[in-house]
Amino acid sequence: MKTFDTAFIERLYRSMYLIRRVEEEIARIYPTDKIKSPVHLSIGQEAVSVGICEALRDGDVVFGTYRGHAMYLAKGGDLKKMIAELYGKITGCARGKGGSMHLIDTEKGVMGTSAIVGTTIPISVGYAYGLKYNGSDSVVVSFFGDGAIDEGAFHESLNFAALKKLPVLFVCENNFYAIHSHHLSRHHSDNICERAASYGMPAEKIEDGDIFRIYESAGKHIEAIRQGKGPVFLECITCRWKEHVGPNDDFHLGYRSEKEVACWKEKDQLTRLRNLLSSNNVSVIENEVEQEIKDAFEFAEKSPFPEGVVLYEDVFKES
Amino acid sequence: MKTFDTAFIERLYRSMYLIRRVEEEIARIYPTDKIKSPVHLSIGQEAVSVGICEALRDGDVVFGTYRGHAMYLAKGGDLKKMIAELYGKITGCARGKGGSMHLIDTEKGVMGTSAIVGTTIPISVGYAYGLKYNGSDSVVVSFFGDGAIDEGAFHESLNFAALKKLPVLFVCENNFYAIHSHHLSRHHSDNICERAASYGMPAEKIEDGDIFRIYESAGKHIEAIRQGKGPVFLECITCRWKEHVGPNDDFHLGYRSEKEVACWKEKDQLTRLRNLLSSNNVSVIENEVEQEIKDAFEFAEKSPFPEGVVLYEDVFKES
Amino acid sequence: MNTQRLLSYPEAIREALNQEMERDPSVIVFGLGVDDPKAILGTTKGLVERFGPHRVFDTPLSEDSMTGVAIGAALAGLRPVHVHIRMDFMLLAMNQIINMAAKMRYMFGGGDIYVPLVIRTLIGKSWGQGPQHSQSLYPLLMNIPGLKIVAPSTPYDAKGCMIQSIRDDNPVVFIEHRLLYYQKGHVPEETYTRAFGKARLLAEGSDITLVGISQMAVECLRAKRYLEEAGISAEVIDPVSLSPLDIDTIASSVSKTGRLIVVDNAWMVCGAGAEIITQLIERNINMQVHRMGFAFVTCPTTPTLEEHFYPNAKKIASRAYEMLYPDRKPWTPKTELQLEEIEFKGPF
Amino acid sequence: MNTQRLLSYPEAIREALNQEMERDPSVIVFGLGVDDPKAILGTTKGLVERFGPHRVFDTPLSEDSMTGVAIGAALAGLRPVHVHIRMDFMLLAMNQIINMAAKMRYMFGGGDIYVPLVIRTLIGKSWGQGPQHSQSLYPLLMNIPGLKIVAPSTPYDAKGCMIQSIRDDNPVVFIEHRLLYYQKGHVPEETYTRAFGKARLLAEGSDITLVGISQMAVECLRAKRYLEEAGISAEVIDPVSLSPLDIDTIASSVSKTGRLIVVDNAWMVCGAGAEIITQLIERNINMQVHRMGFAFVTCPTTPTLEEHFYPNAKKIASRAYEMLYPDRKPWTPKTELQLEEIEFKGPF
Ligand SMILES: Cc1ncc(C[n+]2csc(CCOP(=O)(O)OP(=O)(O)O)c2C)c(N)n1
Ligand SMILES: Cc1ncc(C[n+]2csc(CCOP(=O)(O)OP(=O)(O)O)c2C)c(N)n1
Ligand SMILES: [Mg+2]
Ligand SMILES: [Mg+2]
Repeated sequence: MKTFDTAFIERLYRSMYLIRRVEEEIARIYPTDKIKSPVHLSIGQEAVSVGICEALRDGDVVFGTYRGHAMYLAKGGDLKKMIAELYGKITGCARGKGGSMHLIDTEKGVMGTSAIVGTTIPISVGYAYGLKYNGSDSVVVSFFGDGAIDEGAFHESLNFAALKKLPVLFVCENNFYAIHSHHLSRHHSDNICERAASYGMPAEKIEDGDIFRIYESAGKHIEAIRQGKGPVFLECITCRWKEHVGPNDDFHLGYRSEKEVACWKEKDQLTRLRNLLSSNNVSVIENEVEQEIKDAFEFAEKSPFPEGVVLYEDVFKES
Repeated sequence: MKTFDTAFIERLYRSMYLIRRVEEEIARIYPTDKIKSPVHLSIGQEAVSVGICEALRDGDVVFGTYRGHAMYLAKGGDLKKMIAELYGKITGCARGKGGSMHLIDTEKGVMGTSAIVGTTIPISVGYAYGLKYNGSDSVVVSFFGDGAIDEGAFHESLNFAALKKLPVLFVCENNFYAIHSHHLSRHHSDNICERAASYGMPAEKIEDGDIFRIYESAGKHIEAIRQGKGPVFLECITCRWKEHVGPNDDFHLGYRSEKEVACWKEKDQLTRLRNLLSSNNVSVIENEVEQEIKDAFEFAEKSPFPEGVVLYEDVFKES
Repeated sequence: MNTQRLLSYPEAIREALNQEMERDPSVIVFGLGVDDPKAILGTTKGLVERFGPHRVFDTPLSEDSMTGVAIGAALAGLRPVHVHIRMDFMLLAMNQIINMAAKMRYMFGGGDIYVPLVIRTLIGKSWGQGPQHSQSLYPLLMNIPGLKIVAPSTPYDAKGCMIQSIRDDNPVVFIEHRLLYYQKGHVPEETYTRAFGKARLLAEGSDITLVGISQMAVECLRAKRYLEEAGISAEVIDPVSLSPLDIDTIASSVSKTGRLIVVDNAWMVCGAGAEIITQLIERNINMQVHRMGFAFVTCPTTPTLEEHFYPNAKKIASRAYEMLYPDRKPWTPKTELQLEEIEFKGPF
Repeated sequence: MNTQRLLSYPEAIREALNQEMERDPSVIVFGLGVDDPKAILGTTKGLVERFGPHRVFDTPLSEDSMTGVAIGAALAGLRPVHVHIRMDFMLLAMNQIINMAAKMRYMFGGGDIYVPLVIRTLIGKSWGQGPQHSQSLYPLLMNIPGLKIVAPSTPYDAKGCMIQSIRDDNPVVFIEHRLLYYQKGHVPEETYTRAFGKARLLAEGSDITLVGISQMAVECLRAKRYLEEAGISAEVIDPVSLSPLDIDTIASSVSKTGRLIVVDNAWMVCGAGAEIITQLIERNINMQVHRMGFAFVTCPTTPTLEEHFYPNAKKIASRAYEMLYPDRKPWTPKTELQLEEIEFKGPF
């Protein structure tokens, strides 16, 4: 692997730290009932979003799932608006209508997350059609979990993207579980890349969660996609540390072992990055981020809830 | 290829001849408006249904599509009831309610055909689940066209069948067209078997339409399936001679060439089988079949249409 | 404006598509068969030759995801027209239509998220289509906020609604009945839009209001002619826009006539007829009502049963007669009208 | 029969599943999460341990095809219970439900083709679920012939309807509202069936009829208590069975009270309320009517908007008051009822 300069590592660390700490704060505050929707935490999975979004540039867009905090923040989504959204406030990125599962920041290219598994995959593909149609060299990244592989939409979307050679990077964040169901209780074998490749696109699997590897691999694929070579599939093995939904651990449920998660905690990319930086740099970043988080929660706290009349707004766009 | 005895070749020939001639009669009569639903003729594709159904035994079942005449007859479906069904008569296999696209003969294991592409694939899989659940060693054959490959249901169904090792043979009758769309205008490449195999099942492609090869291959797979080895995928390349729907040729439309079809007409399996039999045997068979067909059309002709009250029947089964 | 030019219903749609594609390069048309020799019963004929395969294309058989693709393309600034040659196939697309297209703007709090998408879908009785090729599922969509739904019956409205649908910044479901394809009517050559939420008074009358949805508007016009035989004057309304629904026009007609038959082009349970009647009741309109629609069974294939399954002009006329003269013995029209003389050609 | 035993709604369902699986080895239960630690909010708890993984199993996320699998298994002689933890996900299964399950018997002309299938689906408002996890789509299914639909509100009816659904030889959609899971009621230990097409008179009254669907039946019972404060006597009916619908019970109540509020647990356009009102009008029942239901927008996540989105007991009570006293100034109940005292426990 090539060596990366400090400024870059700092950027990665800042993004990783921001996501981790925001979600820890969400988990901490959750029991107070200030957060007004269920939360699906990305803690443990941040490196996928961060590694990939760092390889993107302005104009590129991402689509994702209800487990979307990491993607939203990694792509530069507005933190204040996100926390306000979780608080159900009118200042939220969806004016309180979406909650944690429906984050959006079109200015930053976060084109939305959805609570129905698999739904944003074809939408990403359609967006990529629009980009290609308009002669843009921007790229779409479509994030989804391993659960989405089961859905017909996965199959149909990859087929169409390959057929039309569309500028889309499919990213499967494979944490091996859909809620409590293991991938192998839903599939004959663990060969997602083989399937993806059969649609007519390169498919790569990154097993170890190494953020630099994710970044480099994504960068390489995105470059090819930008050049019009068509879609690519990237499977990133990862691990959800917390329960499927909510702020807690879930080892007591017994569907997976603590050990399974422990070995991912050992190679936590946040710690790894921290160790690559001087403690001075680390504290500067952490202090800034902590302030940012504090401000965001205060902003959310102080913002008003939407008035009743807002209920009837935003159904249609008036021309 | 091993040699087959005459009785077997006669059986194949009888079945092939019956289907061909029935459909020719349908095409001939169609303009009179006696047939009360659109017809999707199998002419040219008969060898797939016949080769495979000959390898089945009582208790095995088949599901298929609106292009289902060949499958229905090859599996032993009642000819009179089929023609009466096309005539919209109360004596039809679906009491006139289904028409050509909805054939059924549960006694013979023809479990139904559907006009929505892909719909019978998961239903076949569910039936196979039921067979396995009940400890039966019967087998389900799920027939569908290449168009069904595009649908999410294909993906979901193969995945589940492989996961649960269900006794089902998937048969894709690949005539390369979905109405007027060529397979390659709908897919990046022509690699259906590669996709099927990625779900975790053996997949075989028979390119030449050879009825003996189809029979032998199906037999081998069905035997394995019966032994509990799980699903198998069989792709049979074939050719629809007539237009997508209706009794005519369609070369004037320009979406495919006459040559494409001509090379399949040259290797017509009906002619091939005829040439393997003595002319005496051939006439005996043909005479019998012609009589059967004549009887069936007469039966249909003479049968009454359903009375108005029948409209309200068959919505629910009363317990 | 030359209102005398006659076009058929499919010609009106084709003209609208041509004109809008010409005007706005962001309009694209796709769906199974749009570029094939049959060209969706002629409505997309010539489009691919004129605008190229990046703007007009066939798709894999993937209704669910192609709807998602349409939504994504719309988000990226295109104006996709996604075509389903039969509404039955749209059942595969309900997830994307209802969970995504209808909700995206709302669930993302408005702003610059909107989905300018047209879903063109054909319905309708035609010979021997049977259970799975005959459904008319607009009541399912009417239940959903965030969708606009139109089902024009005249070539004039077809063109105007198509142009409006394409220019509208929201998901619009555009419903075309196959039997309407035989309709001809006055259609201006110029582009024009037809506002949604506005019903069409097709013919005036004083004794009874007949509201017919999609092709049933034509059956109602025919029924009106039949009823003249019995000295009954029927007013005929085509709602055109099912969501939003123009209840005002229907209400003022019924206030005048005191009698209403709603003829649905679909099953009636939780249908448009029930909705219309309930909205009138909510306005305390005093009236006699009746609704007609498909028999509440799966559509059979054989014509002897199909005949009983669908409403038609004669059944509507008899029913109207019975409403006016409940004590007389039942009546059915004796004359057989020539269809040509009944179609309503405008100008509007 | 010990009618005094109290069970919660989910316990009643679990008992029904246990008893039917015990009785009939052809009953199987599957769907996302049925065998996981949460066990569909407890309703499938212990089933896999007791009956084994061939009878109780989790599935891939493949709603469309798993519905097809259920149909196929039903054709092969099993009695599958397919579970969706949220009705929103069923939009992916509409093709198999409507094009196949609902039609197969009819389109194959009856005989030995039938589809004994139960689709269990949870609906409902619960905290912060938002646009895609809150939908209650039964009006879409009510429009379709060939399906039976039940949405019981009491534990007693939940058990009886579940057993009936499993024994029924046709596709049944069984709808459970999450908030009903807090309900307790008298449930006999023995197995019993609850006939479809029969509404439940939950409470008698003389001034107004309140019809509440699914959890709205509970809100109507609460509203009845509130209305006592204002001296108004409300009759409360739970239709239980939405398809077929027992209009007789509702009609005789409304004939008595002359006033009706239908409270839908869904959007109202082309909804159950419209259907009920229209059927009453078709019977020439003289009445004042009003319908309530979800606001006609996508369900928002934040509680301040959710509050306005859903009907509830107080809104129903105010509305009833207004119907009785249109000239008085609006009234809302002042007392805050303890919920426990309001739930209706039977015995039936
Ligand atoms: C179509 C659909 N089916 C079922 C669900 C219920 N559900 C919510 S999350 C989830 C698991 C998804 O797993 P995965 O895609 O691997 O994402 P992860 O939660 O692991 O990030 C399921 C089944 C849903 N939201 N949408
Ligand atoms: C879900 C669905 N989409 C579209 C159609 C319209 N349609 C009918 S037949 C057909 C082509 C199917 O092709 P294939 O599966 O290859 O079967 P073939 O006609 O070649 O036997 C299409 C697109 C349909 N019936 N169902
Ligand atoms: Mg996962
Ligand atoms: Mg084909």
